[in-house]
Order: sequence, then C-alpha cells, then structure tokens
Amino acid sequence: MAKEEKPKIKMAVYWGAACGGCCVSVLDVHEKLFDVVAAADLVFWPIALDIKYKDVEAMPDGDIDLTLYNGAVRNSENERLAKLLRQKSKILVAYGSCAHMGGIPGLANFSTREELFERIYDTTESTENPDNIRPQPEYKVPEGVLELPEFYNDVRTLNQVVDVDYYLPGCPPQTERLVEVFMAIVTGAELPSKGSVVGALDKSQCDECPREKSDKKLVKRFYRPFEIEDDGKTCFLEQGVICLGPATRGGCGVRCIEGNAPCRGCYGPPPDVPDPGAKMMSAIATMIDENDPEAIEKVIDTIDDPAGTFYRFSLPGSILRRKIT
Amino acid sequence: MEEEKRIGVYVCWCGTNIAKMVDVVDVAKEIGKLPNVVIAKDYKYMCSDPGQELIIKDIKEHNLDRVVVSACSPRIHELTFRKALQNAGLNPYMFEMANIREQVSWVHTDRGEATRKAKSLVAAAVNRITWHESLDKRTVDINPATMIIGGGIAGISAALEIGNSGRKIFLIEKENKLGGHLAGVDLTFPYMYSADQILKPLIKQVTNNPNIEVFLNTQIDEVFGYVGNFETKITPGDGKEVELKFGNVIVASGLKPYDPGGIENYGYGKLPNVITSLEFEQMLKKGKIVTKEGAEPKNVAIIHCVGSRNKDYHEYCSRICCMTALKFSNQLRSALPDTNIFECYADIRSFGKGCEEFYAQTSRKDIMFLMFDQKNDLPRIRKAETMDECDMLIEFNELLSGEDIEVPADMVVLMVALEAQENARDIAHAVGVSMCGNEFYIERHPKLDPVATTTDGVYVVGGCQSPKDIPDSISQARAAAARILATINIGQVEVEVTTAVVNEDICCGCQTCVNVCPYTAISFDEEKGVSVVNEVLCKGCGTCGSTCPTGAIRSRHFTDKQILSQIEGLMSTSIELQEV
Amino acid sequence: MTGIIFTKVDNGYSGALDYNELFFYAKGIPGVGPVWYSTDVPLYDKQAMADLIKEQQLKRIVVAGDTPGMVKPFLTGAMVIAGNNPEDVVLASFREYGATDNTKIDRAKGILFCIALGVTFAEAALPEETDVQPDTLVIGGGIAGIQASLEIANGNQKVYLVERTGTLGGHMAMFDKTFPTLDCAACILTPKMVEVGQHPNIEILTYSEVKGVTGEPGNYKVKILNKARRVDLATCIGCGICTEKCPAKAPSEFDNGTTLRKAIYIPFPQAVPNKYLIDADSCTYVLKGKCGVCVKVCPVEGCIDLDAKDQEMEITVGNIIVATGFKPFDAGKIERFGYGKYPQVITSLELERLINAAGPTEGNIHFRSQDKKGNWIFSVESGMPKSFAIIHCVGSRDENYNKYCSRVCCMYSLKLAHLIKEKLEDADVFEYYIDMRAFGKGYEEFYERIENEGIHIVRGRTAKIEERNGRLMVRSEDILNDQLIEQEVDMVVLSIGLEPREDAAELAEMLGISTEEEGWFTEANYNTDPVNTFVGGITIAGVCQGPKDIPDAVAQGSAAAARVLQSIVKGKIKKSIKDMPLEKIEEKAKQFSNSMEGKS
Amino acid sequence: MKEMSQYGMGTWNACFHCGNCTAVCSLTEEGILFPRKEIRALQMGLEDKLATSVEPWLCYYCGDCTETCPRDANPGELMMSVRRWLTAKYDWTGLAGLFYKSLSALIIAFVLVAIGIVAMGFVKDFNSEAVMYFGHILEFYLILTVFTIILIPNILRMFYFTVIKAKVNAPFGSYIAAIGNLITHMFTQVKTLKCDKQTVRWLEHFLLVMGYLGLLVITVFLDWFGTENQIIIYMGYITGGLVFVFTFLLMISRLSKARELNKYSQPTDWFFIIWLFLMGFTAFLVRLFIDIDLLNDHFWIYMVHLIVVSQWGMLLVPFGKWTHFLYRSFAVSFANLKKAALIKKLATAA
Amino acid sequence: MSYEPTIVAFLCNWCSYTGADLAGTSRMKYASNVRIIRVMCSGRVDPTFVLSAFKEGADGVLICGCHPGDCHYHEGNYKCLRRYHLLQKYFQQMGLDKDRLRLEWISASEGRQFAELVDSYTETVKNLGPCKMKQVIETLT
Repeated sequence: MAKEEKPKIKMAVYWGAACGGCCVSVLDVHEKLFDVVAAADLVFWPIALDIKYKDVEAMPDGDIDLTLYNGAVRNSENERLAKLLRQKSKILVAYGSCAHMGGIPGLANFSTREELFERIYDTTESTENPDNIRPQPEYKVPEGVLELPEFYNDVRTLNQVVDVDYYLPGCPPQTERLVEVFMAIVTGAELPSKGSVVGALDKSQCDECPREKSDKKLVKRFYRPFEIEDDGKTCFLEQGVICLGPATRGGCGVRCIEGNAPCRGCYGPPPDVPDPGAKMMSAIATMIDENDPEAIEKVIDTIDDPAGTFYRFSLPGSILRRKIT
Repeated sequence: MEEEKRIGVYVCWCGTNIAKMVDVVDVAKEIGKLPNVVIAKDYKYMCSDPGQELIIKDIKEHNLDRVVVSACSPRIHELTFRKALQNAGLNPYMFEMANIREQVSWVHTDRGEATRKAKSLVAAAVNRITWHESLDKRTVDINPATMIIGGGIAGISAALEIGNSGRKIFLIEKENKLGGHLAGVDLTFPYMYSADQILKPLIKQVTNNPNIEVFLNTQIDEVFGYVGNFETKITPGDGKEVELKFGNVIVASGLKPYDPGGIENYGYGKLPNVITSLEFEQMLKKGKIVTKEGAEPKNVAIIHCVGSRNKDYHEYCSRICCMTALKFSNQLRSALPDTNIFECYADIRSFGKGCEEFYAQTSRKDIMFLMFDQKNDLPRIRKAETMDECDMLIEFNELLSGEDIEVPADMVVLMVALEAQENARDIAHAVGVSMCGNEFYIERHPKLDPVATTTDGVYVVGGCQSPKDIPDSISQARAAAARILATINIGQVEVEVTTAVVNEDICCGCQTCVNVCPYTAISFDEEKGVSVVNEVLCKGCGTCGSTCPTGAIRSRHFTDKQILSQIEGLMSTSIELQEV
Repeated sequence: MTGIIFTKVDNGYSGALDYNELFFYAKGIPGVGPVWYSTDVPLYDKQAMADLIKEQQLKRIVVAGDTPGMVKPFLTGAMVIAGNNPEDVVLASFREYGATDNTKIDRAKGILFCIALGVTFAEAALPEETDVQPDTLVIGGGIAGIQASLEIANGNQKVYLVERTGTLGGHMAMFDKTFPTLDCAACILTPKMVEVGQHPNIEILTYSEVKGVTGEPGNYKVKILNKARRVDLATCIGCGICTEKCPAKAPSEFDNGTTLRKAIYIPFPQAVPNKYLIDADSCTYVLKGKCGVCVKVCPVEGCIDLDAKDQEMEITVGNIIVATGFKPFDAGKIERFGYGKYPQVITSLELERLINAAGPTEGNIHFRSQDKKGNWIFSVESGMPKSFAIIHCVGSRDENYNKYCSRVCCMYSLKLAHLIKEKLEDADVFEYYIDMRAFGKGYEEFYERIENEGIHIVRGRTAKIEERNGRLMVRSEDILNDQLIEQEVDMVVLSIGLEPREDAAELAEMLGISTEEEGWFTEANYNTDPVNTFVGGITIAGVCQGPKDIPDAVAQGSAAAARVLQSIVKGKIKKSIKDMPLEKIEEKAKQFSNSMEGKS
Repeated sequence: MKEMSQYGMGTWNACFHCGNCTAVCSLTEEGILFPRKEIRALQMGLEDKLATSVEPWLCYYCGDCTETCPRDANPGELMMSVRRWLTAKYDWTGLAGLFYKSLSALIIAFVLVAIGIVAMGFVKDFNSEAVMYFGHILEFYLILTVFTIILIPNILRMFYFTVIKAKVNAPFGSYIAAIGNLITHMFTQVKTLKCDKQTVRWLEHFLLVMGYLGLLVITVFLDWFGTENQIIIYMGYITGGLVFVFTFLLMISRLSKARELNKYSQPTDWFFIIWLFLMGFTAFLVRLFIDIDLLNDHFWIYMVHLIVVSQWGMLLVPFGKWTHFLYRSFAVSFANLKKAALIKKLATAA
Repeated sequence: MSYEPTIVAFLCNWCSYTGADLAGTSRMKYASNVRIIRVMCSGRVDPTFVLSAFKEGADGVLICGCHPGDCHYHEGNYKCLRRYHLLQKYFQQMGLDKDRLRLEWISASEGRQFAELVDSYTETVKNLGPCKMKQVIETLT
C-alpha cells in the first residue's frame, strides 16, 4: 500500500520510576514497529538509544512532537527529566499506570523515605551495613564530586510535577491502544481535549467482563483470590472477592479477569471519578450484608489491607496521596 | 468553555437574630469579591415581602441566574425563596441557602468567629451553586381507575368509597364470592350486630354500582408500570384473559386462619370435639351447637392465643381473638343457658371501643376465666375416662390460683391465630410491596403512613398488613381511598425532581446499585447492559450515587461536583480568614 | 309470618327508649304477626320456644332491642328445632344506628320497620344528595387533624384547620419516642406540621375555637373565635427577644406543667406557626395594666399589640371533620396514688416530657423539686431517681373512674420502661399491669423485648402508694408469683388513661352529633362506618371517637378525608340520616321490599 | 358459687383478678393474702381450699377493697359471706348453715325459744322470784352447755380444718405464743387498728365488747338483778347502757349505710345487732324497774328480757354472728402458726 | 498554643439537620468549629467527600444520620455505617487518627445531643492537633 508522504514526527520515550514494562510494551508492537519507525523519528529513548540528556537539552523547545513518559516521579532525576521533556515536547503523554496515578512504585507512599532507607539499607535480611551508610546526593571523592539523584520522600504522578496532555493508562498499556493513539497523532486526526485519558474506554471493566453478573452483591465475608474456589463464571464481587473492575476503565481487554484473577485497577478510574479507591471502598462497604457495628467490623476484618487493595495503582494520584506521620 | 455564571448573594439580618452575632455587612462585602458573584447585599428581613421583592428585582435588573440567600434554616424558608425565583422567571433549583441563623448566630457567642463561619458557609453555597442546574418538576398523569385485590370487608369498603365518587374500580377476588371472612361470621363484637345484615347490603351496593367491576375466582400474577399507570393481565374464572389499566392499587388480600394441627398439645385433628373458632362460628350461624356425637355440650372450653404469642408458632398477637372468644361465651350463654363455659386465656385484650365493657359484662355471666402460661406452658387436652363424665380434660397450671387443674370439656374451641395468606408472597412480588418476617405487608411508615407503601400508588389495607377488626380494617380501607381520591382529583401526581440519574455512557452494568435502592427504583436493562433509574419511584436519597463505583449515577441537586465544591468553598475561605 | 320479640336484656347499655310505644308501633307493621317482650316468651327453654314458633307459624323472627344480638343464638337454635332457616332470625338493633334514647324513637321505629320488611336500615335510610361547598373545616390540629387536612389539601381542596392552642401538634408533639418502633415523635411529626404550615391549600387558624355552626350538610356556616394572640402572626419573626425579657411566668402547657414558661412564649421550638403568643392569664400587662416590656424590646414595630381583642370570623364549608382528641385522666382523682401529694409520683405524660431531649431536663430524669418561688418543677439541679414503678390502667378499666380501656397505656408504659432503662442503665423498673394489651403490629414483639431488658413486669394492680423511708412504697399483689410486694422506689409513674375533652359535649351539641355515655363521639355505625356521623358532612377522626394509638388515629384521619374527598369529587353530599323523616324511611323500605319480592 | 350466694350478695364473677383488693388491704402481709385468693377459690369451686383457710377471719371488713374494686366485684362482702359459710362449716350441728340459708328456719327457732320461755313462765305461774331464779340458772347453764357442746367442738373443728387439714407445720414454740395473742385479740381485736381510718370503729367495737362482756359477768356471775351491792348495780347500768347505746348507734349507721362495710347486711346481721340492743336495753330496764320498784307490776319486761337472752344464748351465740368473735380471735393465733410455719419453711429452704 | 480546628459535618436532612436546627432554635451554644453540609441521607455521604474534606484542610469530619431503624429512606444510614467502618480502617493505614472521622446518630429532637456532640468532638479534635493532610499534600516532594 502506498502511503502518502508525510514528514516524520519526532518522538521520545522516557522512563521515570518504572519497572521497564512500559518500554517493553512499546517494543511489543512487534512488526508494527516498522510502521512506527516509518512515521516517527525516535529522538530520545534511553532504554534503546544512546542519546544523552544534554542532547535533549540542546533541542529547541517544543521540538519533540510526542513524548511518552512512563514511570512515576520518585527522585530529582525523574523530576528534572519530566520538566525537561515537558519543555521540549508538544505533546506529553503520561504513559502507563505509574505516570498516570503513581502505580506500584506509588505504594511507597505508605512509607517515608527514612523508613524505606532503613528497610533497604539496614533491615533487609541480606544487608550488612554496619556503618549505616545511606545514599548521598553528593559525595566528595578525591576525583571530584560524585552525584546521585536525590531520593524524594514521596512518589508523585507525572501531572503532579508537570502539565500533562494525555494519559494512556495501564500496567502496562495495551500495545494495540498505543498504536491506535500513535496512529491518530501521526495521521493528524482530531485530538481529544487536553487532559483526556486516551487508549482506554469510558466504560469500566464490567462492560467487557464475560462473567455473569447479577444484583445479588451481598457479602458476609471477603476472600482473597486463593481462599476460594473460583467457579470461573460468577462475578468476583458476588463471590466475595474484591475486584476493582467497576471502578476501573476498560480497554485492557479484561486481561486479568480472563486469567481468572480479579481486576486490580491499573487502568485507572472512569471519567468523573476523582478517586477510584474511595468509590470502590464505598461500593464494597455497601455490599456488606450486616447492620450491626460489630458484625460489620468482622466482615471488614476479612479485608487484609484496604488501602493497598483499593489503591494498588493509584495511591499518589488519589485524594490523600500518601500516608502522613 | 463554561458559560458565564451570574450569582446574586443576599445576607439576611433577621432583625437582630443574625445581625447581632454576625457582621452581615462584612459578609456581604467579602462574598461580593468571589468569582461569579455579581451582587452581594444585606437586608433586614429577606423572607419578608420587600426582601423577596428585592431578589426578584435584582434577578431582572442584573440578569442573575443563580441566587444564594444566607439566612435561616432551609427547612423553614427554602420553599419561600424558591417560589420567589420562580416568580422572577428563574428555575427554583438555581437557589441555595446558607444557614447562618440556626447554625451560626443562635449557637455561637463570639462575633468574630461567627462572622468568619458565616463567610465560609456563604462561600460554600456560592461554590456549590456554580454547579446547580435547572430541574423541572415532573408530573405523571393518573389513570382514574383503581384495582383492589381482595373482596373482603376492607376491599369492599375501599371499592365503595372510591366507586361512589364515580371512579372505576376493578375488584379482584380469588374466591367465588365476595365477603371474605366476615361472610362466615354470625355476630360481631362487642355489640352483637349481625354480620350478615352488615355484609349483604354492602355486597349488594358493590354489585349494583356500575363503576365497580368484580372479578371472582381471579388471581393476580404480575403488575407492570408505576404510579398512575399500572397494568396487568388477569384470567377470571371464565378463562378469558382481560387486560386492566389503572392508576392505583389497593391490596386488601386479608388473612387466613392458622392451622392448629401443628400444636400437639391441643390434639386438633385427633380429638373430634376440638374445633377451630371458624368451625364454631359456622355452628353458631347454623344454630346448632353440638358435639360430633350430636349432643349439646355440657362443658365448653375456649382456648385463646392458639398459634399466637408464642415463639414456636407466631410471636405476634392476632388482635381479634380475645374479643371473638368473649363473644362466643355470650353466644353460648344464650344458646345453651346451662352449659359450663371456660375461657382459658393468657391476657384479655379487650381494647376497642365498648370492648372492656363487653368483657366486664361477659364476666358476670357465670363464665369461668382461667389463665394459663401462653409462652412456656400450654394446656394439654386429653380424652377423658368414662368416670369423668365429660369428653375431654384440659390440664394446665392455672396462674391466678396457682393450682394445677383439669378442666372438663365436651367441646373445645381453639381461637386460632390469623396469618398471612398463602399467596401473600406472590402478591407482594406482583405489586412490589415488601413483607416483614411474618409475611405481613410493610406500610411506608408504621405510624404516619399506615396504608401507603414504599411503592407509590400501591396501598395495603386491612388484615394483609396485620390482623385487625372490622372498624380498623374499614378505617384503613378508607384511608387508602382518601389518598387515591386526592390523586384522582388532581389527575396528576408530582414526582421527585431531585432523583438519581444514570449516565448510560459510563455505567458498566455491575449492578451494585440495584439492591441499594429501598424503593426498587433501579433496575437493570439487560439489553443495554446498564442500570436504569425509574424516576417516578426514586425518592432522591442519593445512596445509589455514593455507591456507584463508576461514577455513573448522579444524584440530582446533590451531585458529587456540587458537594465537593461546597466542601472546597467551606474550607478555603475558612483557612484564608483564619490567617487574617 | 314474622314475629317480633323485644329484648329487655339489661346490658348496662341502658337506653331510655319508650319500649311500650315501639311495641304498639311494631304491631302495626305490615306482615308482622305476634309481638312479644322477651319476658313473655320462654327464653330459657328452646324446645318450648320452638313449639311456640310452630304454633304461631312463624317463619321469621325479628329480635329488637338495644343489643338484641345477645339472645339471637338462643332463638336461632329454637328456629332450627322448629324446622326453620337459622338465617331468619334477624336483628333490629337500635344501638347499631344510634337510636339510643327516646329523642330518636322515630329512628328506632324506622329500624324496626325496615328489618321487619327484610330491608336494612342503611339502605332505606339513605338520605338525598345535595350540592356541596368545596371547602372543609378540620377541628383539631393534632395528628388526626393534620393527617385529614393534608389528605384533603393534597387533593387540591381548601382546608381550614382550627386549633385551640397556639400550635399544631397536639399530644403527639409532647411525646419523646413512639412505640413500638421507638422513632422519635418530633422527627416524624414536625415535618408533617411544617408541610401543613406551608401548604397553599391549608389555612391554619391556631388559638381559635369553633363557636357556632349553622346551615346544613354541604353548606355549613361556621363561626370561629380567633382568640387574641396579641402577637401579629404576619410580622412576628420569631426572634424570641420578647420571651427573654418577659417578667411573668406560668406552668408550660406543652411541657405538661413540668416547667415554667413566660407569659409571652412559643409553645415549643418546632411549633407551627413558629410565632409567639401571649397568655392573657399570666401576662402582667393584661392582669395589672402595666408592663409592656415585650412591646419595648420587640424589633418589629406594631407586632405586639397588648390590647388586641378576640375576633370572630365566619367561614362557609361543605364538610367538617372533628378531630379534637382527648384530655389525659386527672391522676389526682385517685387519692390512694398520692398524685399531688407526693412530688415523686408523676404522670406518664410528665415523664414523657422529662425523657424528651427538648424537655425541661434535657432528656434526663430528675426529681421534681421546688424552685425558689416554691413552684414544683423538674430541673436538672435535683437528683436522679434510681428506681421506678410504672402503674398501668390509672383511671382506666375501673368502674370507679372510666370503665373503658384506654388502649394505649400498656404499650406506652412498656415504651417508657425501655426509655428509662436507656437513660439510666442501672435503674430498677417495675411495671404493674392487669392484662398486657400488646395487640398491634410489632407490639407483642416489643413486649417480649422489654421483658428481656431486665424490667420487672408484675401482674397485679397497684393499690396504694405511701411514703416510706423517704421513698415511695408501692403496694401490689404479684399474682403470678403469689406474693405481696411492697416495693420501695424513688419515682412512681402513673400511666394515665384518656378521657373525652371537657368541651366534647358542647361541640357535639353544636354540630348535632351524638356522644357515647363516656363522652366519645358516636360513629354512624360501629362496624361499617367508623368515621361518619348521623349528620351529613360531619365526620369524626382520631381519639375523639374513642382511644386509639397513632397509626389508628392517622388511618381514621385519612378515612375521614376519604368521605370528604368523595363528596367533592362527586360534587354531591348526602344529607343527614338523623333528619330522615320516618314516613320517608317507611316508604323507601316498602319500595325495596317490593322490588325484592318482585325479583324472587 | 351458687351456694355461696346464699350467704351473701355476690358479684364476684366480675372479678378480673387485678389483685387490687389484696394490695389495698392493710391486714395482708407476706404469706397471708386475701381476699383475691378467696375469690379465686370460690370462683373455681375449690371448697377445700376455702374451708382450710384462716384468712377470712383476719378480715375486719373495713370495706377498702370493695370501695376500690375496679370491677365492683365486692370482695369485702365475699369475705363476710365466706365467714358465714365457714361458721356453718365449723358447726357440727349444721344449724348454723340452716339459719344462714333459711330465714324462716331462723324465725321458727326464735319463736320456739320464745314459746319455751313463756311456757316455763306459765309453769312457774309467772312468779317473779321463781322465774328470775330459773332465769339465772338457765343463763348459767346455757353458757356452759353452749361452750362445751357447741363452741369448743366447733373451735376444735376449726383447728382441724385450718391447721391440721391445711398441713400447717409450725414449730412448737409458736403454739405457746399463739395462745398469748389469742387472749389479747379476743378482747381487744387490736388488729382492726391496722386498718386505715378505723380508730373510731375500733373504739366503738371495743367499748361494745367490753360492755357486753361486763354485762355478761355482772348478770350471770354477779347476779345483777339479785344483788344489793351498789357498785355492781352501777357497773350493771354502765355496761348495759354501753351495750344498747352502741348497738343503737350501729343500727343507725347500718340504716344510713354510711360506711362501705354496711352496704350489704344479711338478716342474721340484723338479728345480731337488734338482739344485742334488746339484751342491753331490757336488762337495763329490768334493773331500773327493780330499783324504782315497778318490776312486780311490770313483770313482762323480765319475761321479754329472758326470751331475748335465751334466744341470744341458744341461737345467736352458738350459730350466729357471735361466733365470729371467737373464731376471729383463734384465727389470729392460727394465722400466726401459719406464719411461723412459713418462716420455718423458708428457713429450711434457705 | 491553642489552635482552632475546622470540622466538616455531613448531616442528613431529616433527622440530624433538623436536630441541629433544634439546637439553634433552642439557643444552645456550641463550638463554632463545625461547618455543616446538608445531604438528604447519610447514605449519600461518599467517602470521596470525606477524603476531600481532609484534602481541603479539615481537621475532623463528622457524619450524622438518623438512628438505626429511623432512616427516612429505610436503610441509608446502615450503608453509611458500613462505609464508616471501612474508612476507619483505611484511615489507620493512611496515618490518620480514627477520631478524625466520627459517625453519630442524631434524631430531630436531639438538639442538645447535637450541641454536646459538637463540643465534645471539637475538644477531641483539638487534642489531636492540626491535621497535616492538606499541608502534606500541598508540599509533596
């Protein structure tokens, strides 16, 4: 098929506090990578290309057409790059759950930096650190000063640091969705309004979920997935298993549920929901089939870690953002 | 982008009630600086006619589209001001009230603090009203016909009450004749009127009334629709299906007697001369009180509370048995002047008009009242020996004397409890009323709304709601008739405007909301895969809105946005002002 | 042939009908054979009676009297022995249609005539219809009156609601919680009051009384006295400064005398209308001609007019609903209980106010004590009792006071016991009852619950209360445990019964409706017409017809409204049964009788 | 029940067992509950229970129970009727029952006695001295006979019914104590004082009893009509006067039915009072006539006195209400036995 | 140093808001720290509202509804109760003292109880000290 010749767009991919899965998801386009390369020049992608920060700094502002920023903002380097890329990019996309809502790294907001350091540099079973050495942003050595990015106390989402144009959720995002979005941009289709979530549906998971659902959502106790024998077809909630599907956008192709695991919420909240964890807590609590305070407590005690369960991917992006001390 | 919003804010002095504790002038001045606020004024009495006039004038002059009044409790004057807005041509829901009297000036003592709080409340109201939207009152046309389920005395009374005003009635009876239990009764307590003479003319009136259509041998399967517009299909005895359309439903399906066979102590079914109160009533009607052997009984024992007031059977009191039993004693005394009559009771509950007096009279008629322990120690009836000169003996511990006694009896009348009809659950399901544990229908409010149900347009009257005597049943039947006549008279019924609404583009069909609704207003549309709120049934409590995990349900006039911005307004101002 | 037997069984419902006159009238009714007094026939020997029936060839017997049903079973038996149909013993009950005294002898004759001809009185004595004025008057602003008013007003019809006191609410507003659900009375009542207050179709006339009624069914002219409130309803802003400054005090009616209120006052915070009023009997200005502090402090010019006079107004209505309620039994009448003598003997209504969070003691139970001026009131300053006796049936079920059962006391006593326990967990509560009348929906279950709450429920009427060791000794027999109990308690609660209001007879006279012996208004038919009267367009609802609990009173309020709405929807109203001339009834009865024969 | 209605006016069926009567009574105490239990026993026909109960005797008929009865069931009158029935029950001759139930039997007996006395007078030629001597002896023996043949056996029967048959198991010591309070109660009936507002009535009753006993002693043992001893003569006047004045007052109050207890009086009650009055009055007149020397001319007055005394002694004392005086006093003792038994029972139970 | 906490209160329209009005009409005095938001039913109180209040700087949140069994809408208050308990557990994990959130039943006649509740709860929150949530959120690094 002959393609209209269009100037290639400039594209960057960066990872902040991330696991790398998002970058892999970009690679997962497989043979479509050729289409991508045909349409775009990758001007920055630390995981794949040897382009230095200073090269980016040298670019004129707004030179990059599209930047996919994945990962949360955990340290000064993340923050610096987020700001830098914002400056250099026309469109900045928060790519993946971490950039979107904090993601799994965001769970660190249940702890302070000190607690994290203590765990990592002291109390882990395999650590020997009798001198209580901690990473320092600057360390003088005879050769000069060694620098390390500063590890922040909090994990932040991308939009808590810079202005974000679009959000492409998922842990990682579905590759097809990425391609769709990418194609929309390169073909110059009309883009959605700024701040939109792209590459996901407005409707929640349940809309796509193949499991049988009814209105009988009354729960006498909650189970973790391994505690019950899943019948493979009934709605998880009706079986007492907490599934964040109703408060999570569709678009992932119900991957977890197809694998008989309840949804954990990586695709983030549907429109108009500022805090999916709060909505889900509300819905889940309403399902408790008890009216007596003590009985209610008992049911709730079967939810091991509510904050971790309801905010697995969204703690930094939630209303309260982090634990306070 | 967002359209411009033009808010007018009015701060009331309420004489000195507010002004004494709140610097109303300052409040108005500060609030006037907020975005979207076009004017902010203070006035002595906002609720007074000149106060309302002021608002109306400003709306027109300044082209206001939203109004905030900061004065007393909205419970007192919200309606007043909404009307004023309406008069000025604004939608009444473009109004918000900040309560700075009941919740500020009357309860606080520091003027500075009170003023600060007042500001934050008004700021919150201004924030909130930014998100208000016009809501239109909705009405539903009422079909003037009424369906009544049950042709007993309650159903008949309701039918006549409405039918006599010239409105259509469909009276559905499952048996082959009207009259219900009253048709089997000889005399009524406490004045011993003839039940026949009461009932027959009423039935005649029903059958002669051209507005009342009676369907005998008919059951109700399913009723569709909502208040004002119900419909159902019935198949009367002749087998031809009929479709009925009606605006209201009265359920008067009555009760059925308890089967005492389940109480071993009483030997009903085994001892031939142990009979139920209904069987005895038949004897009275026929004028022949005889044992199975054909002789007039020398000793008759009447046992109260059979199946009532006992955890093993029904815990509730059946309300009419005491009086019926006393009536039986009187009838027996008349029919068989020399017979020994024993009333075995637990408490005599002769509470109605003329009833205690009836009890007093009865007790003077040489009738032996014996008390037993209904909750723990029921009497036991056994066949007597030949030497006992009676058919049966009833053993129990008599509580008033403390003696263990044996009461001779040739006939034992069991005052059986009244319980829900067998098809009570089906009817409940068909018309959408709830049942309590005893399968009696639940009224909307046990005190202030004893005949309406949580389903608008559906009423429950008479025994099906709990056991009752004739006058109480009739009062209830007429109470339901009143409600229906009122709605028919208006022809329309207003439905709640501040209802919940589902955004079908968002709703994912998880159905979490469906059961949350106490009014069954939410149903699941299988085809679209979304929940649907029936706005006629919705009462606007908003519980579904806070339950919906997808944010698809919006509680009109109490939306997330409105409340969240209200919170924001409340807090931002308070903090700013605290720093001052 | 039809025979008539007049019963003179003395039921205690003695009527002063002239039976002799009826006896002779009966003889003249067509188709009637022998007429007897019951004393003339063998009423204790069925066989002899049967023989007499056969001998006289009677096919039908009419038993006539006040409550002739009392002898019906005997006669039915005799009829069966004589080989006749048991259904042919029919009753001509004078009481059933209100012919209880000789002024209504024509009605009694009518009843006799109809029944003898096999026609029911109700169908023959069906009055003609006439046009009806659409407006309705409701007398009494308690829960029954409120309910009736709302029903009608919601049917888009105008209602005048006349209330004697300064606010709507009636007795229910005084209660704390309501049995058996324990929801608070104010929570459920005040919204209704507000609804009435704001209803465009309801005109509330508080502090007003009905002074005269003329006209006829469908078109009554009612004279209403608006007592001088001395505070202008239109301009009073309810600020309360007047009350603050008013120097005069009197016992609070709303708090049932448990505390004092000022001479200018609002009956209670949620009163409707929420406006002040001046009690002329305690106002210094009215009594002594000088004071006027309230006028000086009132922020609204001209709002208070201390010299205001009572005014009269006249309205025209088509229907009148009477919902005047009751008055509580005066516990002082029973000397043995020492009410009025021992300060800690209180009435149930007083306790109701004490327990109410908005009451004089903010919802806590305190002893009655004397304030500085010597008034006996309840205040938070005095101590709290630890043990209570609740005595049922005070003034009820008693030949010496009221014979009838007041229907609500058992349940409210159980409720009070529960509420005491709720307030004072360690309190000992003793209930003394005769029969526990827990008959309504959920009532028995409530009783069961209370029994399990550690409340001592004793079957035995308390006979006397005496002071002993500075406490109150309550003497009762515990019948079920064969004991005599001399229980010493700190406080005794008398569960007082309900009585007709003092002015019930006067009102009945004005409206032309009948009352029972005790003074309750009489309904048109005990069974089938519980809210109508013999006067067209006048219905009765709530406790004024006889004691009842809230749901029953509410149901009656609505039921009364039904008849009003029916007439308005139809545009026609039935005239009074009471005014039906005998000839007319006879004529109608003959017509019906003939048409029936024609059919059969 | 039907039988009982012959001993008094009963509406006891109306009783709905509220327990008011028992609780209002000032004489009830733990273990001694009446009159509701008596009503119940009666309603249910528990004759044995009634016959063995001592409680009816403990009632002094103050009338509180009847006055306050919510059902107008008249428990006070029931207690009175039960006492009459018990009197008949204790009486081995059966005459007491006959007289209660049949007014004509009573009148016939009265007439027979009167005829007997007149006949005796006739035999003695109406010689005043002979007749008076005979009268004196008669009185003496009458008392002796009535006591030994009728009253003592009857009291033993009462003891049998109320203590032995009722299986009262009292400790021995309490028997001795019981005798003590028997004496006090017999003369003072001090228990009445426990009744509310009964002081006046008790005083009346006490003076009457004192007058009656005094008159008895003075006429029978001190030979009032024969003596010259001025003290005895004056004492006689006083006691005689006491008797007829107070009986007269009693009669007036009965007629005016002022007090609750007097609302329902049986014929035997009237005989009792009238004869007591007559006895005092005629005795008074006889001595007066002796003192003013009129007796010989008006000897009939003595005859009348003798007839009255004989009827009193032969009929009213052994078979009439007089016995209440005796039974009641014993009842107090027996009741104490019961109480002692109860305490013992409770003690052993504990 | 004394600080004045800010408390956001959510009151149901039928019982608690009326009860608060009654406290007003009865001129009962209570701490001015409370700011009332009216909802139709305590069942309308979304956890989002509660969290937002803290985000906006509230030091405590009070929810009041009808007593159990008295709910104008039958069971809304039970729904609220269930959410309250779950929120409490969440709060503990978020380092918020459980006393920062309080649920109480106030009937329409309990004006006095409402006033007392406000006073005692204000005292409780005062003792907890200022809630750092807003500050923390605004200064995340």
